[in-house]
Amino acid sequence: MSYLHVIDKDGCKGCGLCVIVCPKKVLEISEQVNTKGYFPAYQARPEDCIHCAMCCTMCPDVAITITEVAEEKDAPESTEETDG
Amino acid sequence: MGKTFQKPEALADQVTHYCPGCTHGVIHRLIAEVIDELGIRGRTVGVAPVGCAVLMYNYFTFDFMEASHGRAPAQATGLKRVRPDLVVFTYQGDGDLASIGMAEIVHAANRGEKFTTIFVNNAVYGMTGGQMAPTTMPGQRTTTSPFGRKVEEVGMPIRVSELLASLATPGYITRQTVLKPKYINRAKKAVKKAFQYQLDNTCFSFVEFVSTCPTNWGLTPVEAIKWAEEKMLPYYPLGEMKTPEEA
Amino acid sequence: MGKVLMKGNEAIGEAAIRAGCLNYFAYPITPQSEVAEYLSRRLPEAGGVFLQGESEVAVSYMILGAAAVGERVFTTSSSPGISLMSEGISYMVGMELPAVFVNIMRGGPGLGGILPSQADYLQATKGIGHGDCRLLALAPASVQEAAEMVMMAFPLAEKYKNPVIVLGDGLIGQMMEPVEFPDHLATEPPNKDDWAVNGMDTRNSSRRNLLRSLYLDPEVLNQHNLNLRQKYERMKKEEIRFEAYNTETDYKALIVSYGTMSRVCRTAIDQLKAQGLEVGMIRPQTVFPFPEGAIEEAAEKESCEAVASIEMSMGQMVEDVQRSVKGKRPVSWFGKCGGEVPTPEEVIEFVKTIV
Amino acid sequence: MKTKSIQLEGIVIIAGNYGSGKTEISINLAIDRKNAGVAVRVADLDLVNPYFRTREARQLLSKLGIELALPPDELLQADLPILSPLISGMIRQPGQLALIDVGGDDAGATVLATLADAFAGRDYQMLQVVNPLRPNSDTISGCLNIRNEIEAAAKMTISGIVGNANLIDETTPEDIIRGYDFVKQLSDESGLPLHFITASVALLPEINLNRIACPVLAIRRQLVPPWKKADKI
Repeated sequence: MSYLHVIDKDGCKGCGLCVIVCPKKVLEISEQVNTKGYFPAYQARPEDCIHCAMCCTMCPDVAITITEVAEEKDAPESTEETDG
Repeated sequence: MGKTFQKPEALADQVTHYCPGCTHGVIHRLIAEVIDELGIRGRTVGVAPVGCAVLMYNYFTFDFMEASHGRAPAQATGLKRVRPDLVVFTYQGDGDLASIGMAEIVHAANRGEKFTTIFVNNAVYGMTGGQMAPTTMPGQRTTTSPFGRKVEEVGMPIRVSELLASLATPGYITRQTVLKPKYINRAKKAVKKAFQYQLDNTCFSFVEFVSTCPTNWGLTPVEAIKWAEEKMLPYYPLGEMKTPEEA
Repeated sequence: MGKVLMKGNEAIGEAAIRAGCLNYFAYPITPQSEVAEYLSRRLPEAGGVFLQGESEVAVSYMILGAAAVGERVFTTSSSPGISLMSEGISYMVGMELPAVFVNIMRGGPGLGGILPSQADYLQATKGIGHGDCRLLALAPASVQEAAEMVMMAFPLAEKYKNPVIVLGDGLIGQMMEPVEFPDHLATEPPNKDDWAVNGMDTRNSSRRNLLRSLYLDPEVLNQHNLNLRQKYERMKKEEIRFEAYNTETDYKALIVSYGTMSRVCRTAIDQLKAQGLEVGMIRPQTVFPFPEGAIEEAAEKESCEAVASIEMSMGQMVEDVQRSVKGKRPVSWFGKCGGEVPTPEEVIEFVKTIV
Repeated sequence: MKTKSIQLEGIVIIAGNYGSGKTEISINLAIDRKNAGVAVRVADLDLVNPYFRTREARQLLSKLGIELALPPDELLQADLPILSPLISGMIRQPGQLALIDVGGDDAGATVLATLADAFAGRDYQMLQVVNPLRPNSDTISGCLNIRNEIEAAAKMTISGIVGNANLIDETTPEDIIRGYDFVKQLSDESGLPLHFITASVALLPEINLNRIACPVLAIRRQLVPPWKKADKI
């Protein structure tokens, strides 16, 4: 089973609450602004992500989703939509 | 062990107007998840308050209406009395519920109205610009208590859950928070329980949330979480104040 | 059911039930508490909802909530209570919700007294709530008419998606008169599925409904108010009701009077006729919209020398009468507002001073 | 033909449902008995109605020499349940005839229970006024139900019936006869004596009094709206 962790870059307000709750310190705040003017969170170290969904649980903006993907090849497993 | 996580159907695909780090968004999501899980979206009516959540109806995908400041419990009473088959909840902040609407919430709870109230307590008026609320902490600075809340002048903050729990009418009264994931998971269970009591026509149900307001508190979102945990939680203890089974 | 003897307040309660309204929320206040007492027994047996709220403020929102799901609902109160309800009324106008409010007026300002008065005229017709807020206002002059107007108020409220107020004075509520209810009354409320927040399942729809009065965009709010204004203008075209009395004669004076006061004026007109002085009367049955055209026309009659607004208030309706007469005849005011209803003799004496 | 004379003495409580006509009857009965040479006292014990109470006729009654127990003048129009001490005094010393006009329904009769000490050990009669043209008292069972509610609230017993069929100005002679038959039946079924019925002075000549076995109290209406004149006494 593999999972797709996506941060909706333009839905993120960069509050940083996901960053502090991540048990694996995967997330950081980007230096690049999104279309709303916020600096969104991104997965700085996606390879450490254990898909525990702590970040999703904490995010006040439902900007982080994790979906299950078919386990064919190497599914893109990180923040394609962000600038990470 | 991985988990999936997606936006609930009851939540609209909208970016909220809330400030970064505002926990309204988390509480909204919990309500939406519970409504999805209980399969009640088609018969739920939300009553939005006056306050920061005044536009919350934009963020849900079921019937909604506004209330005027503090009157949501009276409005929900009217809705629920004439259509007991609907699932009705009010969503109110501390200025709305604990100040201007204190009479309405106390009487609705005391009548045992079969609706659910979500009470978001962040110790300050958000919408009108950071004024002192009935729940503002002693010494806390606000735009109308620039030298800090003076207890000798305006009394101690009101603990609404304890106050409502003192009513003899059976009810479900609990205080929760969403400051950290561990609290959030517990809070969701409480919200679900509250709606379940309504569905079973058991009692009035009330979930208070100790929440944050980074913008009006003048703190970063992360600092605000810390402040709420350190300053508010000792005064506003979490847990069930009352269940209908006790009565 | 033939004629029965009923107190105005009882007839109002019964009329609502017969109009198909089975939802009533109220807060006690003299001189209309009998409505609540009557309905607290009658509604449970009719399978309806009766609830005594904690205040008139709360009651106005219980009404709003019940109206929001598309159910017929009404309340009754008296002057100070209506002031408290005016907040909810404004929200209902803003949200375009139908409901019926009955004001059995007592003396004011403040607590005033408990005896009859018509001093809430301006409040009902011009200033019921904040914002551009108007209500269709029906003014009964007998127990029978009070019952009929309560019954017609529900379809009118639904037609305009706007609250309707029935403006009675204390005497209308307290006196006993024979009343007969028409056999078939309850009309089906129109389909409300395009606006009521009655749950998507109820409507079998995937589209959710939203009720609000908040419009932050000034253009949108302006348009909303223009729409409301159009409704008020339509009321003026379609809903004006009045009764003319003794206007077929060559009257020398024209009285404009409504409610209880008009009953006294009627007696005065009969007595003046016996004394050889003809006086006509226009009795507004709707005080908003106001029968200005009828009053103007009646005032223009050649024999008519003067117009008088006779009211149990200190000169409120007289402003509308002056506006209607457009300076074509002198308009004067006579009235009392302490709870004592002017007597026919006092009216006669006054009329003689203006002709 | 002359109607039979009403026989009532001591404490007489006039009770009944809202709007049954208790006050108009109290006033007219007081005058009728006074004219018959009886010393009459009247107590206004209506604490539930704001308008149309015995106190509205206070000038007329005092002019006729009828003693009144009312709240103090300055509180006559108050929306307050004022229980004058004169009333318990009147119960303790009723004289020849003391009429007590209570408010309507069980709500109006509740105040009698407060006066239990004054009533203790004293004889009284409590009459239920019935207007069959009122909702709730248009059936025998409705009247018996009202009787039970009043008795429970007052903690006292109803001892007789007064028939008061009327639609005010729209009353017809047939209404009076039908109303009489109704209260007669109520009397038969309840075992309570029918003390008298009423008819307005204007209607009396049109009524076949041979048809009526009980006394008929002629009503000269005193509680009228401001656009009407009270009947001359």
